[in-house]
Formats: sequence, C-alpha cells, structure tokens
Amino acid sequence: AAPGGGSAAASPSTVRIALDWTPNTNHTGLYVAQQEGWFAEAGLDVQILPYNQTSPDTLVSSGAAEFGVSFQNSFTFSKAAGADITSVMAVLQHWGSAIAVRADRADITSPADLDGKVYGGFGDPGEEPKMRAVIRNAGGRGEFSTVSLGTSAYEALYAGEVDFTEPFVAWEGIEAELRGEPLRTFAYADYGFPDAYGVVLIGNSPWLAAHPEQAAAFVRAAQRGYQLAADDPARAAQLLEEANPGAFSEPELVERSQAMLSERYLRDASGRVGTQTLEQWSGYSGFLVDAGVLTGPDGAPVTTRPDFSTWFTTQYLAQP
Amino acid sequence: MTGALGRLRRLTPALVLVLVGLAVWQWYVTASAVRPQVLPSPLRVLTEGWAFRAQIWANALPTLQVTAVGFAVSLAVGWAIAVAVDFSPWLRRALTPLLVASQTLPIIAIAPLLIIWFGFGLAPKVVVIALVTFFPIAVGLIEGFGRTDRQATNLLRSMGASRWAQFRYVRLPGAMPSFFTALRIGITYAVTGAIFAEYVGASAGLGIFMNLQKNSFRTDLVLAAVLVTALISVSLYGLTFLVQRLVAPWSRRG
Amino acid sequence: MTGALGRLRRLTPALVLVLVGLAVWQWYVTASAVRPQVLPSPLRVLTEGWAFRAQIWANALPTLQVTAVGFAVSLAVGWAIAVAVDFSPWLRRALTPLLVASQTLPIIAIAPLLIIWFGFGLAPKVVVIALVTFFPIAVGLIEGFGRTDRQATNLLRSMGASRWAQFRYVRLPGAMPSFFTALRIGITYAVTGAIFAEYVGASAGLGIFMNLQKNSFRTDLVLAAVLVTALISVSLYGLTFLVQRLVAPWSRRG
Amino acid sequence: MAELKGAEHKLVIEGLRKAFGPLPVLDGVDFDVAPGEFVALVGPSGCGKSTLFDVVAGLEPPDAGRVLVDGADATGRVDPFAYMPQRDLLFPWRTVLDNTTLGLEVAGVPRKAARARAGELFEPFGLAGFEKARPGELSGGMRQRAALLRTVVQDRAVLLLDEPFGALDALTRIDMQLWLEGVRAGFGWTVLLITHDIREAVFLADRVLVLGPRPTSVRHETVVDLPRPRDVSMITQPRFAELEAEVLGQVGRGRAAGADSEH
Amino acid sequence: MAELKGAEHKLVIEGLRKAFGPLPVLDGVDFDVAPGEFVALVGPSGCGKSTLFDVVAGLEPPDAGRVLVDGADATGRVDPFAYMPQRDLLFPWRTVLDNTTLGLEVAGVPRKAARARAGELFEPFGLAGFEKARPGELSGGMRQRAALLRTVVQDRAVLLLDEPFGALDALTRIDMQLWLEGVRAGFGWTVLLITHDIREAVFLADRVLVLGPRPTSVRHETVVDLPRPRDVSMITQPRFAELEAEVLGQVGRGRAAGADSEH
Ligand SMILES: Nc1ncnc2c1ncn2[C@@H]1O[C@H](COP(=O)(O)OP(=O)(O)OP(=O)(O)O)[C@@H](O)[C@H]1O
Ligand SMILES: Nc1ncnc2c1ncn2[C@@H]1O[C@H](COP(=O)(O)OP(=O)(O)OP(=O)(O)O)[C@@H](O)[C@H]1O
Ligand SMILES: [Mg+2]
Ligand SMILES: [Mg+2]
Repeated sequence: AAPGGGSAAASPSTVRIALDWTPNTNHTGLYVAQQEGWFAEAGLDVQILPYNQTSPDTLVSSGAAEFGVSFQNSFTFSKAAGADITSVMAVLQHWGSAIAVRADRADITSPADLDGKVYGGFGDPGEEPKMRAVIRNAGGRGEFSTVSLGTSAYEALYAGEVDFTEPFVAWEGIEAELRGEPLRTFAYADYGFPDAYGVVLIGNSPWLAAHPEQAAAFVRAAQRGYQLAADDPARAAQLLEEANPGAFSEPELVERSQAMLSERYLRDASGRVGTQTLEQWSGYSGFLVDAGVLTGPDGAPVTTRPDFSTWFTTQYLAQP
Repeated sequence: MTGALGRLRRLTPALVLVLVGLAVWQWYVTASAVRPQVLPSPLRVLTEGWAFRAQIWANALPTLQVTAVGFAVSLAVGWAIAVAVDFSPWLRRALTPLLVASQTLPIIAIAPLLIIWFGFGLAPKVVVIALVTFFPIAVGLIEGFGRTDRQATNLLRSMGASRWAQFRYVRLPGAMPSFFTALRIGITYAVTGAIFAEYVGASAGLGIFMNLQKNSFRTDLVLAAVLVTALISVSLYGLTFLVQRLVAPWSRRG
Repeated sequence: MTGALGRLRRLTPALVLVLVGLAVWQWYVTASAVRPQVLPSPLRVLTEGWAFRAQIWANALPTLQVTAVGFAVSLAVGWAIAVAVDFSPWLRRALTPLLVASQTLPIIAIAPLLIIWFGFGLAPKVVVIALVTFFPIAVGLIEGFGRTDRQATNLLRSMGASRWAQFRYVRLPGAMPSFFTALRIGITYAVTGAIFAEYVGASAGLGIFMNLQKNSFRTDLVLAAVLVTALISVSLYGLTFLVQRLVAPWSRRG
Repeated sequence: MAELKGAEHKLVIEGLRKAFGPLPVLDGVDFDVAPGEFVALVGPSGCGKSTLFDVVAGLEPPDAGRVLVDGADATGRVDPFAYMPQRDLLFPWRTVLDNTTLGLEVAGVPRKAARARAGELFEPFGLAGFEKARPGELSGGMRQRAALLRTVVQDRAVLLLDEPFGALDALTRIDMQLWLEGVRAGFGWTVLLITHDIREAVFLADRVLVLGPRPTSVRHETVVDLPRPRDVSMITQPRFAELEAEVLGQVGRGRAAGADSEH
Repeated sequence: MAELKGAEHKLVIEGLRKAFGPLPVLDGVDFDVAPGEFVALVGPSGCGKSTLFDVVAGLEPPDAGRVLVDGADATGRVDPFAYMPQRDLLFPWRTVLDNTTLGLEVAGVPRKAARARAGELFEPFGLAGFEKARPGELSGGMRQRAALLRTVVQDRAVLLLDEPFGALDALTRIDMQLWLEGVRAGFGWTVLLITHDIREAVFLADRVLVLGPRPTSVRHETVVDLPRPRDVSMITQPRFAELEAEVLGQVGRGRAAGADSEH
C-alpha cells in the first residue's frame, strides 16, 4: 500500500525523521551525522521534524515521515495494532529506564519492597505488567497502585507524593544527581526481566521496500553518527548542542548523559552500534503478548506470538 | 412545537448534519483504506466504544465528579471576583491584569507545582478546572454589571438604595443575560478542563483512559471517549438554557 | 486623570498587588530553601530570563506570528458562523450542538490527526488556535445578535428594511458590547492556544522553548517564558479596550 | 364592494381583530381614510391604539381583517407607511443626525444626500447644534422631536404617528403642530395620529375617531369642519370648543361603558 | 439668612448651576416651597427641567448652589425625595407588582407588606389584573401609571414628578390628577411637578413656576389662588382661564427671549 494520509516526501532523496521527544542525547547520532555532513555525503536531504505530540510510530506508519525515533515498548503496541513500520536500528541496546526510588528511602532496598506503594506512571499500557513482573521476580506480590502523572512523576517522587517511578537513567537520573537528590535505581534485567531496546530507529515499511538504497544510506549515516557518540562522547555532545542552539541550558547534564550512554548503552556485547537480535525482540515483546495487553488491527486481543523477525531488520547496517 | 415531539423536531437539523458528516467519514475511511490507527471509521468507533462501555463508563464517572466539583468552585470564584471587582474600582484595576495573566499560565508548566502543593486527590484537578473556566464567568459578570443603565442606577439611588441594594436590585439582574452567555462558554470548557486535569495526575477518568488508549494505538477507543465527552458537554450546555428559563425567564427572547 | 501619568496611576493597584505577591514569593523561596527546579525565586526568574533574552525573543516572535494568524482565522470563523446562525434558524439548530461539541475535543487526542492532515507548517497551529478561541467569539456574537430589542427590529421593518439591513443597522451594532466581552475572553486564550499549538508540532516558539527548558529542568526559564506570555496576553487584552473605543465608543460606560 | 370602496380611499381598515394570548385587544376595527386626509385617533390608555398601528404598519399579523392601500390588499406590507412608535427608539450607536437618516439609508439614499435632507429639518425641529450629539445627551422632548424627524423625512404616503408630541411643552408642541400642518398639504401626506390631547386632535385632524376601551373598536367619529389651513386663533372659536366637547364626551362615554373590562 | 428662610420652608433651592461640558443648563435656579405645597414647573423642551430634578434629588452634583430641606443643607441627599423620572424605567426582570414595590423593598419593608401596600393602589391606578404581567406587556400609559405608583407608594416627604401624566389620555389623566389631589393633602406630601400641560399645572398646583430656555432659571411665578379641594368644574371658571393665559403668556415670553440659545 502507498503511504496513507500524509504528504509524500518531495523526492526520494528527501528523508524526514520524527522525534519522540525534544532533542536530547538519545538523538545524538542523528545530529552528529547531520553536523558532519554524512547525510549529505550519502546524497540525502534529511529533515529532522520538530518534536510534536504525535507518536513517531503513527507518523512513520502513515507516511508523514520516513523514519522515526521510537522504543521497543511503544513499537510493540503500534506494530501489533497494524502499523506498517520496521525497526531498522537499535540506538540503546538496553532498557534506558529503570525503577527508581529516592535514595533516602531506607525502607525500599529491592523491588520486592514496592508492594502496597504508589507508582507514578505515564499512561503507558505496558508499564503495569512490567512493574508487576519485576516485583514478583524480586519476591514481592506485585500489588501497588498507579497514578498517571506524565512528566510530573519526577516532581511527585521528590515531593514524596509517589514512591517509585520510571525515569531515563541517563537523563532524569543524572539530573537528580546534579541537583543533589540522588535516586536509587533497580534495573529490570537484574531481576530476570527480559531486556529491551530502550530506543530504536524505525522506518516506514513500504518506503523501505521501495527505496532500499536510500534506506541503507540513511541508516549507515545514522549508525556512523552513533558510533562517533560511542567513541567520543564529548565531541558528540558538543555537536548535539551546536545543532540545537539554545536548547540546552545545562551543558553538564548533556555531557554526563552522553558519557553514560557511550559507556553503557550504545554498544552491544561485541562492541557494535545499532545491532538487533531476534532474542531480545522476542524477549520483551513476547512478554507483552503473553501478558495479554496487545490488541490487533481488528481490536481483538493478540494471543499468539507473531514472527518477530519480520519486525526488525539489520540489513541496512554497515557490515562489520 | 411544544412537548417532547416539538423538542425532538428542533434537534432534527443537528442530527441531519451529524449523520451526513458520519456518512462522509465512513465512506472516506472505506474508500481510502486509511489505517484505523490514523482514522478509524465511525462504525468502528461505535462498536468498539460499545464493547468497552463498562470501562468507559467507569472512567466517565470520576470525570463527571471532578467536573462538577471543579465547576462549582469555578462559579464561586468567578462570582466572588466579579462582585468584589464591581464594588471596588481599586480591586478592579488591581485584579483585571492578574485575571488575564492567570489565563496565560500553561498548565503543563505549573502541573508539577500543583502536584507538590495539592497532592493528587481532587484538589489539583479542581484547581485546573477552576483555572480554565472561572475566567469567562468572571469577565461576563464584570461586564454585565458594568453595562447597567446609569439612569436605572440613579432611580435606585433616589430610593436611598445602598451600593449593595443597587447591586442586588439592578446590577445583578441586569447582568443575567451576560452571565448566562458566559456560563455557556465556561461550562463547555469544564469537561475538557477535567480531562486536561487528569493529565496532571489521576488514577481514573476519561483523560486517563484516552491517554492509555492513545499509547495502545487504539484511536477508535480514544474517539469513543471523545464522543462521550462531547455528549456530556452538549448536555451540560443544554442544561444552562433550562436553568436560565427557571432563574431569569425574562432574559430570553420570546 | 488624563494623559500618560493618569494611565500609569490607574495601573498602580495592579502593580502593588504584583509586587506584594513577588515579595512573598521571594521571601518564601529564601526561607524554605525550596529547590529552584521546583520553585525558583522571582529574582532568579528575572535575571535568568534576562540572560536568555535573545533566545526568548527569538521564540516569542514565531509565537506572536502564529497567534496573529490563528486569531485572525478565529475571528473570521466566529463571525461567519454567528452571522450564518443569526440569519438561519435551521443553521442555528444544526450548528449549535456541533460548536459546543467542537470545544470538547481534547486537542491531545486529535493532534495526531492534525499533523497528518496539515503537516508541520502554520496550518495545524492555526487550526488549534482557531479551535480554542472561535467559540467564545461565536457564542458572544450569537447571543448579542439575539438580544436585540424586538421593538427596534420592528422599527427597522417598518422602514422596509430587509433582513440584511435590520442586521446591519440594529443587530450588528447592538451586539457590539457582547462581542467585545467575548473578544476579551477569546484573545486571552489565543496566546495560550498558540503555546499549546506549538506542542502539537513546531520548530520554534515560546511553547517549544518552555518544553525544552522543562526537559532540561530549568523551571526558572520556563517561568520567564510564562512571564513573557502573560505580558503579551495582558497587552492584547488591553488593546481590545482601545479597539472598542475606536469602533464602538458608545458601548463603554462613561 | 370593498375593492370599489378601496378605490376612492387611500387606506381602508377592515374588521381588524387581534389578541395577545387570552387578552383580546382589537375587536373588529373598521374605518377608512381618504387620500391626503388627516385622521386623529383618541382612546383610553391601554385600549389598543399602539397595537392597531402595529397591525396597520404590517409589524403584527392580525387575527382577522385586512388593510387596503389604494384599493389593494396591503395587510402585512410595510412600504406605504412611515411609522413613529410610541417609544422613541433612538439608537445609542448613532449620532442624532445619523439616527434621523436611518430610514433614508435603509431606503438606499446615499449617506450624504440623506444627511443633507435630514439636516435641513434640524432647524425647524429645534434640534440645530445637536446633530453630532448622542441620543443620551438629549432631553426627553428633544428625543421625541428627533424620532418625529426620522419618521417624516422618509416621505412615505401614509404617516402613522403614535403620540408624537407627548413629551413637548405647549409652545414647542404648537410649533411642531403648525409645522406638520404646513408641510403635510404640500407633500400630500395622509396622516394617522394617536394622541391623548383632544385639543391637538381637533386642531390638526379632518376627522377624530374615538376608540372604546379594550377590546377596542371605533366608537364614534367626529368630522372637524374647520377651514384649512388652521391657525392658532381658531382654538378660541366657539366651533372649536364645541368639537372638543363632543369628542371629550364620546371618550367619556366609551370609557364608562368599558370600565369593567379595565379592572 | 438662608437658614432663617429655610426654617419656614420645606424646600429651598439656592442658586443652582449646572453645565454638561461646555453646555450650560442651569443658570442659577432659585425658589422655595412651603410644607405641603404643590409647585408645578413648566418650561420649554430641553431647557433643563429634568436636570434640575436630578440635582435636587441628589443624583447629580450641582456646579454651584445648594438644596435645603427643613432648613438644613440637603445637597446630594436622596432620602427626602421620591423621584419619578421622565423615562419609566420599569425593570423587565420584575413583574409589574414587584416593580412598584421596589422603593419599599429598598427601604427595608418586608416583601409581603410591600406587596400589600402597592397592591392596594392597582385598582385606583387602573392596573388591576396586571400585577403579574411583565412590563413589556403594558401599554405606554400603563407603564407610566406603574412608574407613578412606584413613586408615591414610597411615601417620602417631597415628591418629584417628571411629566407623570404625559402618556395618559385626557380622562385617565383627570382621574390620576384627582387621585393625586385627593391623597396628597391627607399625607401632607410636598409636590414638585414638571409638566407640559399648562391646564394640568394650574389645576393641580398652588404655584406655577415658569422656567426660561436653556440655560434656565425661574422666569416667572404664578400663584394659583383657586380654592381647594379642586374639582373638574373649576376648569370652566373664568379665573382658571385667566391663570392659564397668564402662564402661557409667560412661557411664550421666556421662549422668545431665549430662542437664540436654542439654535
Ligand atoms: N447626560 C447629559 N450629557 C450631556 N448633555 C445632557 C445630559 N443630560 C441632559 N443634557 C442636556 O441638557 C439639556 C437639558 O436637558 P433636560 O433633560 O434637563 O431638559 P428638559 O427641560 O427636561 O427637557 P424635556 O422637557 O424635553 O424633557 C439638554 O440640552 C440636553 O441635551
Ligand atoms: N407584546 C404584548 N404582549 C402582551 N400584551 C400586550 C403586548 N403589547 C400590548 N399588550 C396589551 O395590549 C393592550 C393594548 O396595548 P397598547 O399598547 O396597544 O395600548 P395603547 O392604546 O397604545 O395604550 P397607551 O395609550 O397607554 O399607549 C394592553 O393591555 C397591553 O397590556
Ligand atoms: Mg400606546
Ligand atoms: Mg425632561
């Protein structure tokens, strides 16, 4: 099918990319590639679309953008619901977020202590099953109450209105340290919960099929950008700030965040950037299927695991 | 044109328009094969909404409750401010710019503060609704009071009426048409305000439901909730005419 | 009390109140040692806002532009609807429920559709602002038209005035007080509407600036932008009085 | 027969009936008016005079009966009439001058011409110097004169004047009456005038119709056989006093008979 | 001296001046009124009669001069006066009955008692049966009667009536005049009445003051030396005609002299 709804790009070399959030260190590779001229070298005219309220999954699926920045989590929901998108590259190899409580909460030393506590959530359909599973894996009952707060969740956590929430470790976590109110975090994987790609680059499937060369050129340039971010976080942070003048009023936050991503998130076990595996896709996305929270295009619950290998591709990445 | 039949016939035009709109929409969705995540067909919205009716209803109740409390507070605040401002030119000059400024606070920016100050019980939601809706009510009343005929005020003064009696006998009833116009604007924003307030922090409500369904890419259920919101708002809007008929029958044209 | 001095003295009460409020706030922040991420002191908001003035100004311009275009569209739509509804009882009954319903659309829920339909240019922002502000204008006008004295209409009819001439000579000028009340409500929402619209999708603007700073945990800069927003809104609000004085001097009390 | 009758009359009122809800107001009003004739209507307060004018002017539909102008059915038509309602209805958003040109503007006269035409009358109407004033700055009598000016300047075939001189002092009133008496003949206007001042009725009219109490109908007709043009000296003539007494007597009779329906 | 003079008078008006912007309206108005006296004011339309009442009633501050009541300065005070303005000003949100009780309610009379007191007057005022009607359903004359009722029921020491009978037919007017004449003495009301009807002025008043054209002042005073109580038969007496002629002559003189300032 032709990309529905949105206006198609002016020419095959014009590539639009939709962001999930205001520019931040998760996007560094894209801005590096742009600043260094690597997109242009590849013959691409890349437009980074202004951040907006529309989910990148929807934008990409409808053809309003060719690529987007998404998460394995939201990707699973949109894909199950029939979005025509493919994950072309993993940006963060692991969960970018973690369970967090205030460091001064002596009463909470393990997720098992979260029973009966209040969770400050984001209205994400996957978050409750995930929390429940982690708490149970840690030996708890998995019983807690949820208040949907959105980004107010962090303030609510510091103010003691909620007991735990789910921040990005390399952004809100660092900010908490900077302001002298550190958080105690519990990584999901430490409690036997399946790992997931915190951030992925996604593409419009029909467009990818129709434009294999441009697709490969784009992904390689982006991969090269993230590679630089992994190798030289200071320079990458600088390029990010230069690309977004005025967007960052806390340079230290950007630098430390970039350093942390480079150290812990951008590379897979073999040291490569951008790779994806069927194992990791089936792990978390499979968990969501089993949890019964996904619905298909017809509105009916998804009960059988789809073929996850069709959800992502590594074919556009540079060969090692 | 009296009675239930007459009232139903008065609604015909709106129904006709709605049905035509829905038909075009349904036709477009079928013809263009647009993805339901982008634009579900009206039929799908209705059937899926119906299938989820228990959940929607369970979420509509807290929203209604919050709307009622919030709008009551808003009315109280709007009236208090308007009356105060009407009695004191000093207050009028002091408060008017602040009232206007209060409308410019992006709630997204102050939401964290609201949570810290008021927790996430009823209070922050009531504050948001009041903030969104008290303004048209206050402005409508203030201008309504101010539009009083000078000669009418003079008549009251000649009767020895205190400032308060002038207010009660002339300015207040004279402001009723303005007030009801303003009430209609305000009440329309009340339900949207409540849904917005639920984004600030809530565990149930149509706003929470919409957000959750949006993140599940269930546009059909989001629109079903929007439909319910619209129905509630239109009913409340209609209610104002009834109230006006009871409270100030003379203020409607024949 | 004429001239610049007089006008300045009229503003004294508002300034007094604002200064007292700021002093209390400053005192509270200093005394309670609350974190600036939660509540920065007013002094900090001012100094940091001043330091970032170039950036704030650069973002205020697109917001102003979008506000102007959006509000112009909103005025056009509001007037068109009100006039149409005034001329046709059929349209009145058909459109009123839809107008009300239009106000209940949570923009967050329809934002995805707006972006997909209108792209990232001016269009979706204009739609959001118009959606947020045309309603008070339309309702104010509709009720203003409807409040025309029957005997006044009769006088015009006796002169052989067409429906249109009756409108032009009586209903239109008679609706001016209502219109200006509604305009004041509408214009107050316009700037907030623009900021909200920028959340839907924009590359620059005060809304984008606030969002960026919020995500960088710079509450002080968020509040500095809020301050600028408030100043713009209050100025626009004040402007309506000037316009009213020029367009309909008789509609203000002496 | 009505058509025949209509042909020789400017205006024929035939069996007009009108009720407001349960309250009957017009109870079969019949009379006719010759071209250029001046007919005064008197009757008790609240009997239905203003309502009769509303119906004749085409502003209220009658429950029964019809209005003929120049022999043709004109029920519901507004164009033969210039109507001066009892309330002055000056619009606050227009200057006094622009209030008086309203009828002309509606009729499509260019603004400048309309202003010139109405402006000429400000002097004889004692309103000179108040052209640019707002209606709120006028006294009660000045408002009434402005409303009358607005009516006559329209230059319609039939004038319907509802107590046009009620708020004027004796001399201003006589001035205005003389002015009307003077121009009317020249323009060939047919005039219907509601008044409470019987002296005024006799002084101005060719015929005085006395209406009964609500629900009203024509009770009596007095033909005023004074020569024209009239002047102030006639008021002291015995024939004038006779006519005045006749009308007063008829008003009194009608009222006494209907006193019950008033209470 | 003024204090001395004030002691024997109910009301003393001393050198009142008032201008609206550049337009002088009151040009030193002086007169006094004995307790229980009935004074009529006549003068050309637009001369400043209503303005004078506004100042006396304490609604407009004078530019100069003062108002004494019972010998004490009462400039700006409203409580000695019951004022019936020229416009009827009935409020659409109240029934006719509740409009008439307004002054009493403001004065703190319980609603029920107020209604009873005003309700009694509906019969003599010819408004019986319209207690629950809305003002919009009344004829012009009925509205005026309701406004008068609202004024007199307040039972204040001094009544200021601005053309109370302007919209009434001859007979209803005589009824109302006789009613006023009858009750006034009983209540000891002091009355100031603006009217355009010189016959009415002579019939009702102890003294008729003639005001000059704008800017106005008292030009002439006619003492009406007819016996009280008055009745309709007096109108035909020669002394009545004499007095009427005297006032009319004075109004004419004043007007002619000031004709320039009007234009
Ligand atoms: N509020 C006002 N602003 C400006 N001018 C005014 C105002 N009120 C009255 N005037 C002017 O003052 C003059 C006197 O007005 P006023 O109403 O006192 O006259 P009047 O004697 O009562 O006349 P009438 O018999 O016609 O009622 C008029 O020329 C009028 O234009
Ligand atoms: N719109 C209306 N609704 C209900 N009743 C009305 C309406 N208009 C007039 N009436 C009634 O009709 C009757 C006649 O009113 P109308 O105004 O014709 O009297 P009128 O003869 O002109 O009296 P006046 O000399 O006092 O002006 C009155 O009893 C009045 O209450
Ligand atoms: Mg009448
Ligand atoms: Mg007057």
